[in-house]
Amino acid sequence: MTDNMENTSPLEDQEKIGVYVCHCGTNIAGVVDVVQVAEWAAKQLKHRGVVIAREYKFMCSSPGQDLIEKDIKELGLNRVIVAACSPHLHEKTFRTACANAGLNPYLCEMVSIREQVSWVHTDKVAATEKAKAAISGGVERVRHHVPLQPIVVPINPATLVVGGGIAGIQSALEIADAGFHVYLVEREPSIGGHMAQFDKTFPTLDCSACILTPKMNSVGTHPNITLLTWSEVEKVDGYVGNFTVTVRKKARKVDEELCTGCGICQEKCPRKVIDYEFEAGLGYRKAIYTPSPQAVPNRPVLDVANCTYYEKGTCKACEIFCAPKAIRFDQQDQILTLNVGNIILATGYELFDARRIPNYGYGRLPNVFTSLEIERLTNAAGPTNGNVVLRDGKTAPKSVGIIHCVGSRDKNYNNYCSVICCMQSLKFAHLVHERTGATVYNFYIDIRAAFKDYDEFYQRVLEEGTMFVRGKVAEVTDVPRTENEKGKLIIQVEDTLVGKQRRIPVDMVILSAGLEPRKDSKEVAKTFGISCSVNGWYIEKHPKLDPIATMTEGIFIAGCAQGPKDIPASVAQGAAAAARVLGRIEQKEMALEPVRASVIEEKCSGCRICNGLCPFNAITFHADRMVTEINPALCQGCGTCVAACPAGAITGTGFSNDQIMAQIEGLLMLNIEPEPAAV
Amino acid sequence: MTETFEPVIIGFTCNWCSYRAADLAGTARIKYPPNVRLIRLMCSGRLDPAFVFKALANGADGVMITGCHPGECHYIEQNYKALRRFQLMRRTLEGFGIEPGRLRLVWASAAEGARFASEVSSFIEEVRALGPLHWGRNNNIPLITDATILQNEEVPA
Amino acid sequence: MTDYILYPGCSMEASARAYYDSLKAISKPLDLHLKEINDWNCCGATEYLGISKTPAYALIARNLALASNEADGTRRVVAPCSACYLNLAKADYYMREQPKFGKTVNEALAAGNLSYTPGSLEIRHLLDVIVYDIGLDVVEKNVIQPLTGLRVVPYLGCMVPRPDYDHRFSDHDYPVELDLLLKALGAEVVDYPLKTECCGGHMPQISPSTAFEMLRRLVAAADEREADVMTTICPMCQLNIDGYQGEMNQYFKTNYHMPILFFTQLMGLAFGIEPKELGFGLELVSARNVLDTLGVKAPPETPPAPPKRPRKPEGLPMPTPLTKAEIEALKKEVVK
Amino acid sequence: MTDAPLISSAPVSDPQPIEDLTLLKEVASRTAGVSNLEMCIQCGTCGGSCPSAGEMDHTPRRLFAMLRAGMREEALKSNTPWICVSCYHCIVRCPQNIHITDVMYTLKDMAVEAKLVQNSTAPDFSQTFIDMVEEFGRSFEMGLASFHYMKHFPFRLANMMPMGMGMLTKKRMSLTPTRIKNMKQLKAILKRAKELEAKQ
Repeated sequence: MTDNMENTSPLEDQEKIGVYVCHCGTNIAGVVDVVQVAEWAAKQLKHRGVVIAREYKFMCSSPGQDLIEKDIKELGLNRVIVAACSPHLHEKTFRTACANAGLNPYLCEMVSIREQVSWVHTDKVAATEKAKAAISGGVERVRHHVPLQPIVVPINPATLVVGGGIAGIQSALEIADAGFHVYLVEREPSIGGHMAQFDKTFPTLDCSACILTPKMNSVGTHPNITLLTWSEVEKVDGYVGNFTVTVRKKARKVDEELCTGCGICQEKCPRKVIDYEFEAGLGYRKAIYTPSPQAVPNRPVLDVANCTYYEKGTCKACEIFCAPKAIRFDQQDQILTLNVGNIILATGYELFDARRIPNYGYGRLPNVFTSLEIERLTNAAGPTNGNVVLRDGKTAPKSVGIIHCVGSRDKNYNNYCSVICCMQSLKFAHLVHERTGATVYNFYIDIRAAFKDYDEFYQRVLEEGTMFVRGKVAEVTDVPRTENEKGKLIIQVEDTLVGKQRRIPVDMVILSAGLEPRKDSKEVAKTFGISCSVNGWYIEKHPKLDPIATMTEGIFIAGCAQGPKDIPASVAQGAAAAARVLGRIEQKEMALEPVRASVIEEKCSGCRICNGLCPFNAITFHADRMVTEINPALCQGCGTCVAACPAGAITGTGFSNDQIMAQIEGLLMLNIEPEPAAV
Repeated sequence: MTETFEPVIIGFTCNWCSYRAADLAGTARIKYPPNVRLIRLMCSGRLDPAFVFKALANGADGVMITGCHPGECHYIEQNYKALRRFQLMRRTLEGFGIEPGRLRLVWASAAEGARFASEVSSFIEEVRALGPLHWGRNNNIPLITDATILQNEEVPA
Repeated sequence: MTDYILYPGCSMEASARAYYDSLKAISKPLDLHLKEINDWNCCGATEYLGISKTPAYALIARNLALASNEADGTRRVVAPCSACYLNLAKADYYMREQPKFGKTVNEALAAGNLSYTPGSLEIRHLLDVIVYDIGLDVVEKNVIQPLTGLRVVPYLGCMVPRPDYDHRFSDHDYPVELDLLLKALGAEVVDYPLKTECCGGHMPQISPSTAFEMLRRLVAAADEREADVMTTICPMCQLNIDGYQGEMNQYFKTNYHMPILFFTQLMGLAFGIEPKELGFGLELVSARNVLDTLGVKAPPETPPAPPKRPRKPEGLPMPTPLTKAEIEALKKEVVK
Repeated sequence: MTDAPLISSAPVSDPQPIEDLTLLKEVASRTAGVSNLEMCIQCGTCGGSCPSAGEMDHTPRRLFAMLRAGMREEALKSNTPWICVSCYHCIVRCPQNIHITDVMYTLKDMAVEAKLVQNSTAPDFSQTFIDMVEEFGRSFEMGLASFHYMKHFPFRLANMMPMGMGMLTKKRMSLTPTRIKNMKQLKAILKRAKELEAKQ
């Protein structure tokens, strides 16, 4: 049994442990009797090596850190326990403090008595007891800590940006302008995302295309950007600094080098297809097409599913008329492998499918439109050249009802607020009134016009004489009850400020549909090894202090993929993500947690039980020596093999068997006399 | 016996999901009983069955294993291994004549603070109902710090 | 298997006799075996719930208890009456949702040496059973005299599609089940937006003006769509639209004549069963026109398609409506 | 010099609205299932969906606000629950999954108990219906109808005649009630149920 001691290399001299209990103002001290805890630790854990136990208002403050550093120097501490908040917040802080005092940072262990004790318990006595147990567990664990050196990995200066919406574009440009290479992967034939479909942007009403197109072009022409449109990421291997990414470049059926983007193929293609992607189903495109005249790259894509040639084997109109002979019917998908150091995910959102709310009549009542359809209707480059008309394609509406919160703030659909709908609806109110002079009604639960110049815009729309009815619309129907309702769409709603049900006849209804995560966000998250919230939005590292990084080193998120947000916020987050990546690149290398598994060869029986367990292929078996070896570069430190090894031949640094066994005993207070009244 | 029996629960959490769920429960000030004491692992796959038996043998009345939802494991698929071991351990416990109900496996993503809290509470009540496990303490296993880990013998290979 | 425990409900023996007769008549060809609960009692309709909670649910639960005692082979209970169906389903659901409440109800049942385990029975409505258990294919096979050229309004009323605790129907507002069934019978189904609007329930007894207005909306919309007949799955709806249509006409000085039949009666007709067996003639607003329409042995020319909205080529394209499968898929996504 | 009182002593219907949720919680606890009543965000989906909202003195939404404000008397006086037709539109559309229809049942119950019902037509109808059921175990439409109309709509009888006769001649309404066999059992169950209800 003694050979287990080989798992650890205890310091030559006796452990000298310092215990530091944080008040965190009243956050902890309000529930846990920190003074008592500290005294208890000093007394009861003395025989376990605790030489000093202090409590202090804010351990994370510099005076707090000074306390620890001073004790390390003066009392020669060789182990430190900090009982405070979650290690996910301040582990780094205190490890650095120890390092400053010349102690190996990995000899410092944090015990969470805030998130796991004071914030979740009310019974002060019980909470104090639990805090003691936690500290006792930490003390026993830290006794088995060994000095470790962080694993230093080089950072590949190239970066992958996934998603060519405004957030992704911003990230890509920031990094490329700084002089580093960027691969921008976009699923659609062109970059631009949703913003490219909009007409005006709130609250300034400047033209979306006018401000976006220049950015799109500089992405297309930037020497440091490799633009991969009509492409999707299939696989991500490796780790921060050194990712290997597999990308499928879907067959465009067009030779991008030869093609000049003259557009003759689209002109000549005889096949008209409803354009659900760019025109939101309101307009038509050809079987070979570029989403819009501003498309970047200005190279068409052949829609095989709708192409006459692929159906009947004849036509080839595009090929015949293509001067540079760029059409390639035999072109196949390409698989590319990219090596990058960091990844920014900006995969955006999808619009809530309004057909899911039958009582709003979308898909059944012709003159019910979605917000995206209206964006196209109001857009000068849209199917109606900016004329706001009914489904018949000519009649201008005299009265329009805009319904807020469609599919948002509703437990039957999405329980969250989609953030942009209020402002978007106000924008529509203005545009529709401006274009048609129609009477516009807004049906809202709350007007959420936060942020710079937004409420001023609300004021402006009020001035324009827009009607506001506070109430979530119950139903939109075409069944009249009175003469003046005949031939109209009737919006039935409770005007909650009047306290009466109203039926308001209008010509056109606009559904301000909410934002949803991409249908495949969960799979994408899995591909990149990050996690999604219950709703499907990517989870940031910290909701307030780090809304850009993820729990996976080297993977950052930007734009609506992280949660609904408007254009300014998306741009800001895109730029922020870029800044984070640039910081990494400038460091050239970064230190990783030295949590890795390794095999003690003389104990390995060569049973190979562990061999099949590693999803990162870090485990190899040497038939010649009949032993297994673990490649520290590939090992991610999950510890599954450690747990599986029947010979106990695999050890995991930072989470070794005896560290955890000791912590169990500590938590159960086996190390304390007299025994606690647990049982 | 005390009039109300307060069980001691050892909980193993995954650094990437359930530990953060516990953090979230804290940040959101969601209350649950103080009977559970948590240990952080990098992954539920790290859970060595020896840990569970050790805990139960040393005075814990129940053990809770938590990890990422199937398909959401930070290490791709290691939580499935935890699932397999969990079933194995339940059977082994039964063999020892211990209610398998003293061991619970919970999937909790980093976003599920509330779920984490409610699972803890309900598990505590279940164990409370089962009553104390007179297994620990009376068999005085020496501290491992005295250089004795029994894990190698205990692990069901 | 098509064995069910039947909870008919009071009206089936009185005001909705036509429903019961026609149900019996069609269950033979559909090979539908119904075993009536012995000594069942009234479900309390919508009245008892508003008077006193526990007794109301105890009243309902007695039927559930009796049913599960008699249940041999099948645990499926079918109720043709909407109110009965909802009350049974509701009692079962709330006893499940709130175990404490379930216990209270069982304490009451114990006084009659009865008890019921929530969730142990499957509460179904007749329409649901015919469409999803027996299947439209079987229905179609039995059609001898298709209802060609008959413009029928599918009218479900409230309590079957809503709240629909166990999500048995395709939607709360626009369920497709009855439409599909009528199509299977060869009828020309009217697109009727009010198919799940309220008929007024007990309002004719409480506030006639309210009731008449609600009836008017329904009848007017049906009339406007040139329907020959309305068809319903609920005795209360039938009673209100049939029984009070005269009074409503007097109230509004209108002159509507909109017969309403139970869907089982139309099924029977299509199955070639004698109208008499199906309780024809029991309605107060005569449905003779229905028989006349079908009596005419016109050559089976394709019936005029129901008025579709003209899609003008120069107009903007419409979004395609969701298919039933899509709706189901989306429903699954919804986080309840 | 006049000694007329300076302050009028007109009674106030609800002196001080209680700011805690006593009333709301009472209603919730007396409602079958989990009512979610405290989750109301006052969006008005219920009032908008209601087919009979026109006749209501308060929309359901406003009624819930009154419950929150502790305005017991005014809330229980409201005709809203009695106008509710149990169409369940509000329940399935409510973004907060509030069991509105069942709350309405609870409010009827409480109103009767507190003797605050303004128009007795509805409660009488329910009561008559229930009396029949408690007497025979089945509803008795003929008895119910004649009794109820005599009492509340004597003048409608003329208009009703054709229907009534029709129903009778077509045997859609029987002149004699049906009675279930085991009335003893049902009565016992209901007796126990009422005791249990009283205890709550």
